[in-house]
Amino acid sequence: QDGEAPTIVVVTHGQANDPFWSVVKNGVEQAAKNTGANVSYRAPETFDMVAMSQLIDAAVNQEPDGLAVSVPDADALRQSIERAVAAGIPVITLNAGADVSKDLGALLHVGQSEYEAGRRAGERLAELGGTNGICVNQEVGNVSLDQRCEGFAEGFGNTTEVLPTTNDPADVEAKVRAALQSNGEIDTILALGAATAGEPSVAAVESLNRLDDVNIASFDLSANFLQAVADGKADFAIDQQQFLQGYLPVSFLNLDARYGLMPAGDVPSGPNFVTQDNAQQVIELSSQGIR
Amino acid sequence: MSDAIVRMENIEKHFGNIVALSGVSFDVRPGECHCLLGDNGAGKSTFIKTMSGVHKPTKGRMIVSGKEVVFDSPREAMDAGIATVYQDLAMIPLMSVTRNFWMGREPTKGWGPFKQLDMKKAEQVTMSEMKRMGINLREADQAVGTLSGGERQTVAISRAVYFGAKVLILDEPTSALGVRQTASVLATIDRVRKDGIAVVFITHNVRHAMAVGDRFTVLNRGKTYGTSTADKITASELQDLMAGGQEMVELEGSLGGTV
Amino acid sequence: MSDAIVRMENIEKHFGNIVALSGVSFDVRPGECHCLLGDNGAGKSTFIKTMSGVHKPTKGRMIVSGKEVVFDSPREAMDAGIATVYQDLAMIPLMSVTRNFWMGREPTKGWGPFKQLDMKKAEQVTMSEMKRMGINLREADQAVGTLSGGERQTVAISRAVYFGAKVLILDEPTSALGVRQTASVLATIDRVRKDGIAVVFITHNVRHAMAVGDRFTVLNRGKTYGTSTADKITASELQDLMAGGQEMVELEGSLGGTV
Amino acid sequence: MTVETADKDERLKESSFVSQLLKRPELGAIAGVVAVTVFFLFTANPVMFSLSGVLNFLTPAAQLGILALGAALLMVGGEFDLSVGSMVAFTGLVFGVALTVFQLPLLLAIAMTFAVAGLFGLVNAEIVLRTGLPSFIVTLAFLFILRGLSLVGLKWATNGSTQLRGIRESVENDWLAPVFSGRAFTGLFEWMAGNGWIEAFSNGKPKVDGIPVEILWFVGLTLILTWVLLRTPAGNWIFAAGGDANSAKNSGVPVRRVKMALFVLTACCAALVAILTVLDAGSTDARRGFQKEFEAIIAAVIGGCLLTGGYGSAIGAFFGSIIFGMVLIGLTYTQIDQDWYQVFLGGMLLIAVLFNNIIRKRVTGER
Amino acid sequence: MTVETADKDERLKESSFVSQLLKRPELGAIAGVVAVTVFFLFTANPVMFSLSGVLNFLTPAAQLGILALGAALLMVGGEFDLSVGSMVAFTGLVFGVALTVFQLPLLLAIAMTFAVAGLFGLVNAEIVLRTGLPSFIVTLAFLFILRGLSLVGLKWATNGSTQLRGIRESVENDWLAPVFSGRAFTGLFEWMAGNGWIEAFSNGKPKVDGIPVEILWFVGLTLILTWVLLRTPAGNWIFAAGGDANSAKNSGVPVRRVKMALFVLTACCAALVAILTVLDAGSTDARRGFQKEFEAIIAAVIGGCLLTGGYGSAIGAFFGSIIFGMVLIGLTYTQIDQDWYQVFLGGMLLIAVLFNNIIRKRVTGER
Ligand SMILES: Nc1ncnc2c1ncn2[C@@H]1O[C@H](COP(=O)(O)OP(=O)(O)OP(=O)(O)O)[C@@H](O)[C@H]1O
Ligand SMILES: Nc1ncnc2c1ncn2[C@@H]1O[C@H](COP(=O)(O)OP(=O)(O)OP(=O)(O)O)[C@@H](O)[C@H]1O
Ligand SMILES: [Mg+2]
Ligand SMILES: [Mg+2]
Repeated sequence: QDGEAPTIVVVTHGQANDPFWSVVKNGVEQAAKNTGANVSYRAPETFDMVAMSQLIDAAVNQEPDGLAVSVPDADALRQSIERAVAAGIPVITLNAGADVSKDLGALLHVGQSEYEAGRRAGERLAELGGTNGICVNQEVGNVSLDQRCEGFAEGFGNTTEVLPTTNDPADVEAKVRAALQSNGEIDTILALGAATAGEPSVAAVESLNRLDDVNIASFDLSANFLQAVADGKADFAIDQQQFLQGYLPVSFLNLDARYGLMPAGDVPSGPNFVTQDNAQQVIELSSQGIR
Repeated sequence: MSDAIVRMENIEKHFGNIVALSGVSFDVRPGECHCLLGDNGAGKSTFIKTMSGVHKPTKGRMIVSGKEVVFDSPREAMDAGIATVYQDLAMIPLMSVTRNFWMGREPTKGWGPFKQLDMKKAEQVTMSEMKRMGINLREADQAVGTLSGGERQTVAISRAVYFGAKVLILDEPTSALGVRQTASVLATIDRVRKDGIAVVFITHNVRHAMAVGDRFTVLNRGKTYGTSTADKITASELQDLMAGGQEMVELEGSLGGTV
Repeated sequence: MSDAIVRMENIEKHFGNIVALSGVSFDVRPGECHCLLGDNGAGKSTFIKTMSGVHKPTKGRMIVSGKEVVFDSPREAMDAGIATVYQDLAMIPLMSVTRNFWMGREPTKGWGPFKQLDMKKAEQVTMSEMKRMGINLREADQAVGTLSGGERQTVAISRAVYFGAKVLILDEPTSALGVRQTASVLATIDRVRKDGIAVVFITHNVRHAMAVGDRFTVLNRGKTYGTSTADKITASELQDLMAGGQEMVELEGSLGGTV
Repeated sequence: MTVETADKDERLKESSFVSQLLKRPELGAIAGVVAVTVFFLFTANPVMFSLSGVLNFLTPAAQLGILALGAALLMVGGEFDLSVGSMVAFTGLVFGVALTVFQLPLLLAIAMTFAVAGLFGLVNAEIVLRTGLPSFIVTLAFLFILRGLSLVGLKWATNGSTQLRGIRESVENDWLAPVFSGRAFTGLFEWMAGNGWIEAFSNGKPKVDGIPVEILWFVGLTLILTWVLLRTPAGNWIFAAGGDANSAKNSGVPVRRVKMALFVLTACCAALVAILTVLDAGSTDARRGFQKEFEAIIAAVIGGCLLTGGYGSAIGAFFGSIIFGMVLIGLTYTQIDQDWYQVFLGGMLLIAVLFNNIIRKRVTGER
Repeated sequence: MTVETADKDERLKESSFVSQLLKRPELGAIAGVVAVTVFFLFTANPVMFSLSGVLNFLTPAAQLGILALGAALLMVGGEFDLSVGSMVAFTGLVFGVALTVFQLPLLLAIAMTFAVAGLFGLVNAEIVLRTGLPSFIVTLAFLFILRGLSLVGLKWATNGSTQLRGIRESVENDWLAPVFSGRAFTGLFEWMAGNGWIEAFSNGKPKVDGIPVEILWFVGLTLILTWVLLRTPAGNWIFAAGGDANSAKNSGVPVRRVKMALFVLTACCAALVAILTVLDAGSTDARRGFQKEFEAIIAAVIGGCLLTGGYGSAIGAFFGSIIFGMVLIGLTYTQIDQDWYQVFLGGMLLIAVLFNNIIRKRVTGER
């Protein structure tokens, strides 16, 4: 390793205890280990754009050699990010914000559009024969989750409705069951988080004995949901390979700081669909927080 | 008598299914101390609360300075010159003496948006009024919670007097006090009366009543036993009236009649 | 005197920078009513709280039935037979009379994990004890908050007596009461004393003290003015002792000496 | 308090037996249950009140209810615990780790979970009792601390994931597992379905194959705690400690011990919920129990507990939780746009509490 | 209350001027600020205490603080408002809609936002005052209702999204905008940076190009509310209403009006925060202000407000918010892993409150 180890800060909008974001954070940490850079990962405690912009400001004050941010709300974060760019800090955007990345002055974007992923999932579920779908949202008002539902509605084409729930698996299970009981037409469930919404949805459908005629898919991965996919109870999981969203920006920024190397274009990290064929091999990695 | 400053006529007050007052008449004149006596639950507090605008009478008329009035709030009674020192004193223990003294009628200076408390005046007046009543405060921003019971009573009374009460109602000001403090409260009542203020003094201690009272009205279970003047009644007659008579005699017998 | 059931020797009690008691000695014998008098803040409540295990004395010895003791909690004092009816009564207004009566010493039936309150016994005993004291409860699960002051005092006293108090301490049981209720509390004290229980009766009403007291101890600002027996002192001497003498004379003069 | 007499007074009507009954704190909650039921009878798909529908909303109600019972007793005893939600996550982690990392048998894992919960309950209690700080603020600190520790612990236990799994597998053959997971009386239900007494799927399997064990725990705990509160000395002490800690202490009630026991109980209720839900789900994650502390307090308050302590009941918390569960799940059975869900939740809470209040005032003649 | 005398007594030491000063409720919070500062001086990157670092943690402190000021006054007045967090989201929506959908000029949009906030404040107050229900539970219902309405409203305003954007554009040239957004004294700062008096980035731009207006609002509001509380009749009434509403009413204090005004003030503080943050961010979404109600109450309590009412100060809430902001942002300047964040937050809260408590007891000789 030559020179002083660069300092890189990653600021995202996902809470540290969110299963999805904990994988991103693991990617960040792995990259830190591999590159030897000083990396710190920060996120507000709730989905809070105002707090996030303050965290970016705090990071910029420390004049890191690289900054990686997710951009779920370009308006809210614009000033902070532009301040970083103006201060000469190389910025990479990750996860959300593919459309505004260039505009904000970021070097590139690693990730996948939430809307796009939702649309692809919707299309796939429509292909499976679904006509009436629900989108199980465990964190109402989180914009990136809303975008997934919107994309789903677009791609699915037929009737869709959002089912708002809490973070509590028992509540999710009961609500999904209630939805299925009160509307027999529902034949498609898209859950927005594998552990919090996906697993209870499978349990609900199973308890109603309707595994055969209800298609279930979920965003993100969890070992138990993958097991359900492998067992044929659920159809597929949408994988953004978010480990890459943590790993790549850090290693790109490290290479930039050390050697001035930077890829020329955005890196699409997903979507990648995990189906019955490949679910089994992903389970182990998922239970370690890598996928 | 036409010189009564407050006259209550046939006041009734019901609380749901409880009849607290069933037709009480009463009046008080400037410069006299009219004692309202009665056992616990006789309705004394309820009666004076209707007088001071806390409760509205279910029935009955109220005439202040010759005009019939209906009070919608304690505020209105106060504005009509009826000041009350409640049994529970209406003081906030955590607040300073000065702030309690002026509570609800704070002095201000300045104008418009810059109108603010005139703390200097407030403290000065409080200190001097308290001194007039014989109490030397350590500091004007001492919390009321740190005062003794007698001192609190005195704050409450001097507050009422200062704000130009024409009628001063005292609800059992002496019940929680020691001898010395009781004496000082009674002396205060005496002083206030001599200033020409009408005093309504509620107690169930006959001796305290006899010490300062000009007239006495005894309440019993929401009814009045009538009014008599100081020269027409003795302490023991009053006592009998209040207690209801016969039972008391037995008890006193067994205890030597010293109650 | 060796027949004292409780003897307190040179008790001192400091609260931070406040010296509430500075060396008080006191004793009480079975079957007597020993009155503890004093103005507000004299230290009466503090003194009996050290006696009943609420406070630990800063200095001084405490001898119960001939043995020196140190109480770590009110519980221990209770177990030693010292029962106290506090000024604030130690009752929970929201709870029923029965539950208050048995609070801390609930009767149980059954065994092991199925041990439960013997509510039937509890209610029966409460009703009959209250009747013995001359109070007819409407129902045993009436909330204490709905009782009158005298009734509450009686509940507290009968509770103490029922649980086999050898020493009964009453802190100003009559201060908030009307004549009839005061009489009934004094009668209760009299009855209890005649049962051979030692009674410590705190008051600042000299007349109440004279009615039932055998001996009198006057506290003033944390010190004792000594003890005297009922035949050696008159009401007015006692009054003077409590009030501190000279100031009182003036006041009484101006008010006609009826306080 | 001014002394007001209520002798046997000619000025007072006798109170009837019915109005006696109606004075109980849980009355309002029962009225609330009725009101909510009527509302959903008119607006919701009738399937909501079928056997399977009822069990469906009772399950979350039971999980919340176990927490609400602890919260209710603690509130009667004059304290709050805002850390129960985080405690669910933390004890869930402890339980999962005991099973999967330490490979303990279920019995020991459960014992360990309760021990840890009890320990934190004691810590809460010690700080509150020692310092005299309001429990509101002390337990709020533990809300954050325990939530944070759950995350750290999970990552440590799983090498980086926030979900700990494989729990169901590790208890698969444990004799104790059926007590804490799955459904009870499955044989009975199958038999009833066979006879056509309860709904069944077209293939003859019963739509409901048993009663979820959490409901039984919930009912059992309600009965026990009601009994404790009303029929044991400890219950008397709880009311006394919450009504007036000082008076209670002076009367010989061991207030310190009572409050400690209540904090421990509340923490153990959280641990029980953790065990039940973790076994049910087969996994645990860092967000379990999020905001459950408030739901528990709401349920207890709907159930008639006073925020100021000294008054309330376990049975009230029982019905309060059921109201909460019905509102939470019930809206899904209606045609109401789901975006309105929080508006309705808040509105129904408000109506339930107002209704509760009106009924109580009517009946007790309170002013 | 038993009557305890405290005459000019030979048994009592005179209290010194210093101990008088130290009796102020905000003392503990100031001590807390010192303690937290010392902690970060040792553990955090020194950049935290540079001009830019300080402004950086003061910005969230200011946003929280404006809420905490309202919460503190309301607590002094004896009530709670748990709906402020949701109120931030809801008024943010109203403001955004006024600007982007109705295309109102900024002045009217602000007026409308405050009007709506005031209206909901009045509704809260009316329900609390009419029914006598604890404000805790009434405003908890509004926590849900307003959060739900924000979601519904956002979807309506944006045709289905939960994020409303384009707000900055719509006020771009409004004369009033600089009062509510951006930074003040920018010219001054550029000039200072040019002279090398304040830090600049390596490329010469000043690290700080002005003071964020929310900090000015925060300081201004603190001063005004401190003045109101201590120097006006209204302040006296607030203490009185919170200390003992009944006594205050009997003394002629318009308790009803005071409490209504306080609820309206709290709601308007939320509206102000909404306006400031929405203009700053240029967008609003359904989760704005999430859980801010608790942070505001914590800040007020750290600042010395009693949960029981009648005691507290605005300046205490000021320092309480600064402690909160320092902990919130400070941890990111340290090497502490983000996963531990909540543990530290809870721990520091606990320490701040304990410290606060100890100091107060020491100084006042309270037992
Ligand atoms: N707000 C109320 N609601 C219902 N009943 C009430 C109310 N206020 C007083 N009462 C009842 O009215 C009766 C008279 O009470 P009041 O307080 O006037 O008695 P009092 O003569 O002042 O007694 P004391 O000497 O104890 O102060 C009592 O039976 C009391 O319970
Ligand atoms: N816990 C305490 N901490 C500090 N000071 C106390 C405490 N308890 C009592 N005091 C003080 O000790 C002194 C004696 O109080 P105490 O309550 O014993 O008086 P008392 O004789 O019972 O008066 P009263 O007739 O008003 O009941 C008073 O100055 C009081 O302020
Ligand atoms: Mg009265
Ligand atoms: Mg005393």
